[in-house]
Amino acid sequence: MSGTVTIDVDVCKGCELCISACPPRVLSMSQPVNRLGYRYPELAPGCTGCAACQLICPDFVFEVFRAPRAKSGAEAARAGSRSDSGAWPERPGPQGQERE
Amino acid sequence: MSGTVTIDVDVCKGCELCISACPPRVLSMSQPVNRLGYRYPELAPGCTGCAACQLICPDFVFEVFRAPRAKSGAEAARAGSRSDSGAWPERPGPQGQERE
Amino acid sequence: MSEQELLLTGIGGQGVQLCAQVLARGAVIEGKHVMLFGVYGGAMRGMNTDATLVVGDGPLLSPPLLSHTGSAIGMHDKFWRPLAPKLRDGALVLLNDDTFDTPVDPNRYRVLRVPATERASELGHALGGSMVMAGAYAAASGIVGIDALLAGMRESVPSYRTQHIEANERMLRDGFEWATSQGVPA
Amino acid sequence: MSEQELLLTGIGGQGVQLCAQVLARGAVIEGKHVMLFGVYGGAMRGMNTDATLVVGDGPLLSPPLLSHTGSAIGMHDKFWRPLAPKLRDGALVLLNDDTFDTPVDPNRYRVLRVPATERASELGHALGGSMVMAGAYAAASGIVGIDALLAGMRESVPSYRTQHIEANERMLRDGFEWATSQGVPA
Amino acid sequence: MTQPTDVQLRQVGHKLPELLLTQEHHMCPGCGEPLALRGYLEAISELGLTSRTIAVAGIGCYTSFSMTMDIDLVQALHGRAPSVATGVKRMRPDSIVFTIQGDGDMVNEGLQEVLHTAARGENITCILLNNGVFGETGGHMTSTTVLGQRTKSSLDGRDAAYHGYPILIGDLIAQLQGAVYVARGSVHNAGAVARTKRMFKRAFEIQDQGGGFTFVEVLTMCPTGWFVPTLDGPEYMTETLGSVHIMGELKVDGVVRSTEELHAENVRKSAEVEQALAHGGIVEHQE
Amino acid sequence: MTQPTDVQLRQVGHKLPELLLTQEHHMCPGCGEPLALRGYLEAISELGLTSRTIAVAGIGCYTSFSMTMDIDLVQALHGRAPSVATGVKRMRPDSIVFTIQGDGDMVNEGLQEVLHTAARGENITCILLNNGVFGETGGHMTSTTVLGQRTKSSLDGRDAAYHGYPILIGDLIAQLQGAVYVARGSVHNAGAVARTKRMFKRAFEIQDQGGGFTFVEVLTMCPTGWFVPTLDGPEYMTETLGSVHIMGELKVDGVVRSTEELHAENVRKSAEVEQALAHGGIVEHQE
Amino acid sequence: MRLMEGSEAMAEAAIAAGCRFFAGYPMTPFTELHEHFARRLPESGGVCINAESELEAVGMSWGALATGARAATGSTGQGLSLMQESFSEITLAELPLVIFNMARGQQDYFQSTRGGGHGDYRQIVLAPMDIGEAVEHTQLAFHLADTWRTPVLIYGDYLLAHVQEAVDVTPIEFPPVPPKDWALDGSLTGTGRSRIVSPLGFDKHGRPSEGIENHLRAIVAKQERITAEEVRVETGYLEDAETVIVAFGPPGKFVRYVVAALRAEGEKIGYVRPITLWPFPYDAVAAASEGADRVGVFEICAGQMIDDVRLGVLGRAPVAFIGGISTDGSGFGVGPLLDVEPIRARILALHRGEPLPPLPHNERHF
Amino acid sequence: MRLMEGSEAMAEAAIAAGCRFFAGYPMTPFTELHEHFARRLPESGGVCINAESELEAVGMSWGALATGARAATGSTGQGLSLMQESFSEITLAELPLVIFNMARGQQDYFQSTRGGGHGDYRQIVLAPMDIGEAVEHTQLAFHLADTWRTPVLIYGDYLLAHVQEAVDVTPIEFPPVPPKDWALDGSLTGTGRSRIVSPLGFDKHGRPSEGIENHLRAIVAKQERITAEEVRVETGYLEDAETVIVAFGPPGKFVRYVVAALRAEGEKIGYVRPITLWPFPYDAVAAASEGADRVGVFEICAGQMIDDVRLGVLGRAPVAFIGGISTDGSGFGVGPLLDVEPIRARILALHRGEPLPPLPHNERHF
Ligand SMILES: Cc1ncc(C[n+]2csc(CCOP(=O)(O)OP(=O)(O)O)c2C)c(N)n1
Ligand SMILES: Cc1ncc(C[n+]2csc(CCOP(=O)(O)OP(=O)(O)O)c2C)c(N)n1
Ligand code: SF4
Ligand code: SF4
Ligand code: SF4
Ligand code: SF4
Repeated sequence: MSGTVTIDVDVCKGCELCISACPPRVLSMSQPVNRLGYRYPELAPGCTGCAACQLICPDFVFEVFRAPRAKSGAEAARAGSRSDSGAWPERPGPQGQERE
Repeated sequence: MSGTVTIDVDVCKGCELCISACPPRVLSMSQPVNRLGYRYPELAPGCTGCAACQLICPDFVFEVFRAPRAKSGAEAARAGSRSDSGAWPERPGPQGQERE
Repeated sequence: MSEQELLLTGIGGQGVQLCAQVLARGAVIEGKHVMLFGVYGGAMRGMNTDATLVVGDGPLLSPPLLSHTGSAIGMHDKFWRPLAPKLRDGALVLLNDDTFDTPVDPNRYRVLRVPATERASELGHALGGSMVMAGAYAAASGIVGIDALLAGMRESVPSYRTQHIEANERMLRDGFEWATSQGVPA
Repeated sequence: MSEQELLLTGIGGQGVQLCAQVLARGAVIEGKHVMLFGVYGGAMRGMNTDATLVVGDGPLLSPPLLSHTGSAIGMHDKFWRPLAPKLRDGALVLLNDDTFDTPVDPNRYRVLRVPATERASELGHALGGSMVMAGAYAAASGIVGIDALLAGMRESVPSYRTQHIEANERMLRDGFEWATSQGVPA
Repeated sequence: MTQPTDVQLRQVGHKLPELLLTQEHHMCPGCGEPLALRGYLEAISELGLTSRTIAVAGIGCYTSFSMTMDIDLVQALHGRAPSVATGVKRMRPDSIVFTIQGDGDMVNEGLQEVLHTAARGENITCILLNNGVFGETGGHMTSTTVLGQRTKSSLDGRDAAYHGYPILIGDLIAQLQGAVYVARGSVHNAGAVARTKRMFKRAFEIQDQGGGFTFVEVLTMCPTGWFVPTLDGPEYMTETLGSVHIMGELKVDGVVRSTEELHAENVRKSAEVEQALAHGGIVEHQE
Repeated sequence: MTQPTDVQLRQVGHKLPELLLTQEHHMCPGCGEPLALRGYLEAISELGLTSRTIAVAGIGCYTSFSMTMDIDLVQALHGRAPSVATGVKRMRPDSIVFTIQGDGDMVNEGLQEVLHTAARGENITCILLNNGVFGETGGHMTSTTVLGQRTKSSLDGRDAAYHGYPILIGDLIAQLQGAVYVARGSVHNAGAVARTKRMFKRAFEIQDQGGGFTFVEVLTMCPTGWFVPTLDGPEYMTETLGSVHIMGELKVDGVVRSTEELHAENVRKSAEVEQALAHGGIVEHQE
Repeated sequence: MRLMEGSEAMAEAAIAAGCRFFAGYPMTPFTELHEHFARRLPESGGVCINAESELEAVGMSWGALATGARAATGSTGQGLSLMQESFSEITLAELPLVIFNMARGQQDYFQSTRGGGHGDYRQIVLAPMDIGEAVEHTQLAFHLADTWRTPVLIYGDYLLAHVQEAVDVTPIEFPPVPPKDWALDGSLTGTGRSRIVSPLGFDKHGRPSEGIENHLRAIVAKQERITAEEVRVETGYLEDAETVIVAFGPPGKFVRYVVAALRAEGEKIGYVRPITLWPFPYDAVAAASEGADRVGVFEICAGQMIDDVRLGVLGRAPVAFIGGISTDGSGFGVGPLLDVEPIRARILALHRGEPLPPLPHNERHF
Repeated sequence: MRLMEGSEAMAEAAIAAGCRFFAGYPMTPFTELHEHFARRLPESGGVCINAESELEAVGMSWGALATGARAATGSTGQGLSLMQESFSEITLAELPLVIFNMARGQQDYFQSTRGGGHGDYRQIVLAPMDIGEAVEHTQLAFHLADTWRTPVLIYGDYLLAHVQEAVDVTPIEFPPVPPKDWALDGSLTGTGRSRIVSPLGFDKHGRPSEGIENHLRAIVAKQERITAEEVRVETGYLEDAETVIVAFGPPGKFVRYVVAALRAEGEKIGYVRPITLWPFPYDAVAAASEGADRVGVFEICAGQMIDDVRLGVLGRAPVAFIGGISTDGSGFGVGPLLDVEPIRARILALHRGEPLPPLPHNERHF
């Protein structure tokens, strides 16, 4: 299973709940702060698209995408004007639960 | 066990709760009414002094007496200026629970 | 004054409120304007129970609590004392002969002593004195005719008491006839 | 007017309320009459936080919300606009040089640009700019001496933050000395 | 009334509880509330708590006893007695403080008062006189009226679909950790009256030892509100209220007892009482 | 924000619930209330109830969502939402009506409202956001604060002797006959959030079928009121609130489940979630 | 024409006016009104709830109102005091609540007219003097509430509740009321145009919110319009009146009766009977006092409306209180002062400049 | 002298006055007062309860009072509305409750002075303008409450709660208060002389009961004595004043400041600052208006005290309202009108017969 997320950094309030919620631990807090003065998460490679971050984020920062088949997600990584999406993970994973 | 009761007829409100509460069924309602216009209980012989009537009467009408030993209770029957006490029962009974 | 006032008094259990209801509903049936106010001591037997009734041909001006009354029904004299001064001179006063001992000046008022309880007992309803009284008052005062009175009674009896209708009817008629036979006191 | 007014403004997280507290408590320790009112946007970082302080030698007549002020501390210019018109001509205005960009007319007011955040950072406490500012204001305004100021700070720090006392002390002294060395602006 | 002169005759119980200032009251014929009253008043005197007891009364028919109980008393508003009692107890921690409320007062108007007070573990005793109606205002349905019970607002019996379900307040309070003793008595017969009095004693004793919140509910007849003859009150009550609000000690020493336990106990106690009555007496020894 | 263009990428869940008018809100960092919000908003859209849902909101931090939820809404006073919802439902029986209240609103100020409404079997859904504090006023103790929990009024943790015991409101409501479905969710991790959303769905479905009173409680973090770092919120919550207010479906189809059952289920569900996460996803299929 | 007690007539009138929801909690003399609603509303396609308390009753009505239904609640004294928070905020939420205040006497004038709750809100108060007027006022109340989107309170009492009269409840035709586009049915949920019914002055995100300050100012501005447009008053025998008596509600009917009788006897006495207590007929009182030598205020309480009378008279004539506290033993507010004789005596004493006779004492407990 | 916010100073003053019981429920700006009591009362041998709601808070205080303890409660707006039933009845029970009304602005004047609850009761209302006066009034409140056996309400606001000043809380010596022989301790239970603390006017069986009617009349008679004896007011610059401004509480302090400044500039303006809102200083207002050309009333609300001012002036001079609704975005009542400049402008406009400047608008939400 592989996936990626977009991170709407400007609405993040820096609570860090996503950091420990992320099973593969691919989120970590930034050094710079956003316009509200908070640090925000940044994505490292290895996202599985599990959406745990989306579910746990009180500020609705994450958009989550999943690649059903192994595939480069570079496009996705570039998508989203204000997003700070991390690198696209290489490993394919099993088809998870998801929804339209 | 034998006993008797005094009946303060003028405060009786005629609810008849005492009638069915009396185990030996020695209470029955009068024909005449009291100053409030209610019929009231009258005592027939056979009271055991069990105090059930006292406990169930919402208007605090009954004073209950018990003769620990078999004995004529004529005095008691006459006691109480406004009482309408019934005849003193003959049968002795076992020593019941009682209190000073 | 074209408004006729009635003050009723008695003790709980005598049917004073029913008596007032029957007269009031009877008058309504005859197209009269009616105002009725009952004051009673709740469930307690033996407590006072009063009612005031005003009947008129047009809209009523009189307020519901009467300072003075042109007529009265006394079912019992236990709570009569504070009410006595309210009688206007010449008031029509019907008293239940069996339970009303206090004297009421027959020179000042038009007093009619009705053997209401007695007649009701004879009809087999010891507690029906108030119906006899209602009939008697209707006849003596002329505020309502016997037909409307009976209809008013039927409306007044709650659904779970319909078995009493017939007896009530007999007592109302009895009182009405008795009073008619007596003539209105002067 | 023998009552000296101070208006403080900044954004949440900058320590504006603590700055006001330290000055106020310092003045009380020196026996002054003091009135302090803080207005802040709650827990939200980045929201406005203001305070007003009045210090006098006798009982204060001034109400707690200031229409005009003889001095001001600007830690941040984000919410400065509505406050600017409150400055009296010749007011003493201390601005945090690092976060206050809006120009303030140095001809009309006695403006002192304090490199508060910068100096605090040099002392190892990037968030301690408000303490440097308090020290500087005390020196520039003369409302409280350094000893009372330090004592006021010690009273202001809550029990679970006592570890900060020493650092605060260093920053207060630093600001006080820096301002003294600058001289009060004319 | 003078005492019989024969020394051989022994008085059983008291005609009138010591802590009543008068025999007369304006409760309806067949009302169960004076029976509960006897129970708690005698419990207080018999436990020797008389000179340090303070009562707080709610608003309902029982309010008229506020004037006739020989007890230092605060008259509270409808529903508010538990909070008032809390204030009293906090300022008089050595007193025995208890409330008297009806189901309308406690389970309708003031439901959250008693629950909060119980949860807080306030060291007072709350007494509920539960007849399933607002007696005072004419017999309307309350939050404890059981399904099928007749009231002025449910002349054909309470219907769940239309009126909702009753609240079993004793059971609810028993769930709260702050409540240490919860009992439900009844006054449908002499045995129940005697048993209820023991519950009052238990509750007051616990309070006296600083044990925490205690609660005694008593099912009482209200023939007026139920529109039944006074004579039928007890039976109507056991068939309606009594079959849903199960009598017994619902929680003892902080442990909740099951309905099965209670049922079994009730059967046993009834048998005992009948036997005692057959043997001529149920009034307890003075403790 | 534009969607990625690669058709191979599939969006998982929604960044923002459809029924929110804006992304921004003024809740504190790390607050759990927006997580519950996501749950019930998504439940409504996914069940297709959108065009006939009416909400009633209480007063607490969540009140700011009254303005940002795209739902026809009545703003109630502090504590009064269940009665207001009752009035709404009675006049709009075909609507889905639900309340949002905090523990301060529901279990303090308005405790009797929710209990009476549940006992009445009102066909509405009451939602409780339970953080054990009055968040809005600065983090004071409420009636659900558990022993040992830190609040502004109990900086050393709630002490039974001084502050009394917490009320386990879900458990209490489950005791009422009028309540048919009672569940307690939590938002301490992603799995709990997903599970809580299923509870909301269950409750709304039952209401839609006219099933009766349904209740979903959600344990939510309030790092501000607890004086803990945002990061520690979930763990602090499971250790305090979560260990006393046990998560799970407390009453299903009118049958109360035991704490043991719930515990066992919780262990099983946690394992499942961890596995699912390890396999890369927990967001459910749309139902 | 059917013999009905006032409570029944009011319930019938409410239903005739389209009231479809009622919630209440028993308290004398409000209880019977509630009973009549409980019997009649279900028959009329409405809902009546035996609320578990007054707080819950007013909350339920709030909810019903938010759906656009005509809804009412009510109580007596204590019960209404408990509802004050809600009354205040329902006014801010601009919901057309009708409140039946079946008071014990006239001691709740301040609470009703000044708002017993917090804030600057006022509610329209109608004070019928008898059943006929109560039937009219009840219908008017629903109309005014919808017209102004504001609560209307009907000030009744024990007499109004319990006196029986032969009445006809004929529906009154009123001009149309503004459409209730604010009423909630869930249909706009999810459309981006969802609605909010709130006392707080905030609209949904994305629509301009007035904010609290403007909202409060707008409510007050509306109240000023009501003050200008909705005053109702009855006056009688004012031409050449030397003494003017002001009284409202059923006691006002007694006063009217007494004044008519005194006029018939040639005494130059007139009366003003405020029908709306808020807005108060200050102008009528001012006009009445213009040529008068004295103004007397009769209330069955310690004197509350007298403040408003003084504000109307504003020094033009001396204002004297001729009412007083008077009640039966149960506190239901039906005491010996509420009687033609003592009222007559007090009015005459005032008129003749004699000292007022002492207040009669209640001797009977009922 | 210690720097304290008003809330803390009031709690300290209450404890200095012997207050030993407090119960409350959080609500801004009342919350901090409660917090200070919660911290300080246990240290002082008292009890402070975090009541679960306002209704419960006032009930608890009622109980504490019945034992003879000095006890208080309080809240804000909505919370106080919920307590109105109890306030009314506590007055009838003659218990010396002290109430801290930490209001949002001055919109609760009617509720405080007319009794928001049912009935004819009034409570003494003290309106401190700043912390120094609050410290004094808090102590006075307990004294007056015990002296008259009646509730005393302190009308505070957000400013009073949150402004910090250097203060000394020195206990004030008052004359002795009547012994509390009515206070309950259980000791008379069973003696035949047990006591009852009740609002209903009934004593224990066997003792003469006044009954409801007499009891209500006695309460009103007491209130009349309070009216005669307890009026407190501050006036300034009234000699030769052409314009008189009336204002109370913290806004009164602003007005005082502005009037002083205007006098310094030669404007003939004076002020009346009611210190007791009930009993209201009608006489002082009447005297002040005697020679004046106009009276202005400044309140932070839609205008409520103006009724009392008009009742005092009674036509002697025109009375104009120069206050208004003004609040921050949270509705705490601290709006842009509460500022020296706009107040000055409004007073001057009135003084010069010019139209009032428009009310400033709140632009910031805090
Ligand atoms: C706030 C308030 N609401 C309503 C009432 C009217 N009221 C008086 S007693 C009563 C009912 C009492 O019922 P309950 O407590 O069950 O006692 P019971 O009369 O059955 O003994 C009510 C509703 C009141 N006094 N106060
Ligand atoms: C009658 C009343 N009392 C008090 C308040 C003040 N108040 C506003 S929100 C709140 C607490 C809310 O707590 P909770 O419902 O638990 O929600 P949270 O803020 O924790 O989300 C209080 C006490 C009020 N608005 N109304
Ligand atoms: S004491 Fe017992 S036996 Fe005697 S009358 Fe009473 S109930 Fe009957
Ligand atoms: S129980 Fe008491 S009141 Fe009832 S009939 Fe018997 S004696 Fe009379
Ligand atoms: S109404 Fe019911 S509870 Fe009240 S006195 Fe009568 S029987 Fe007892
Ligand atoms: S105070 Fe608590 S509940 Fe409120 S927004 Fe902040 S974290 Fe959330």
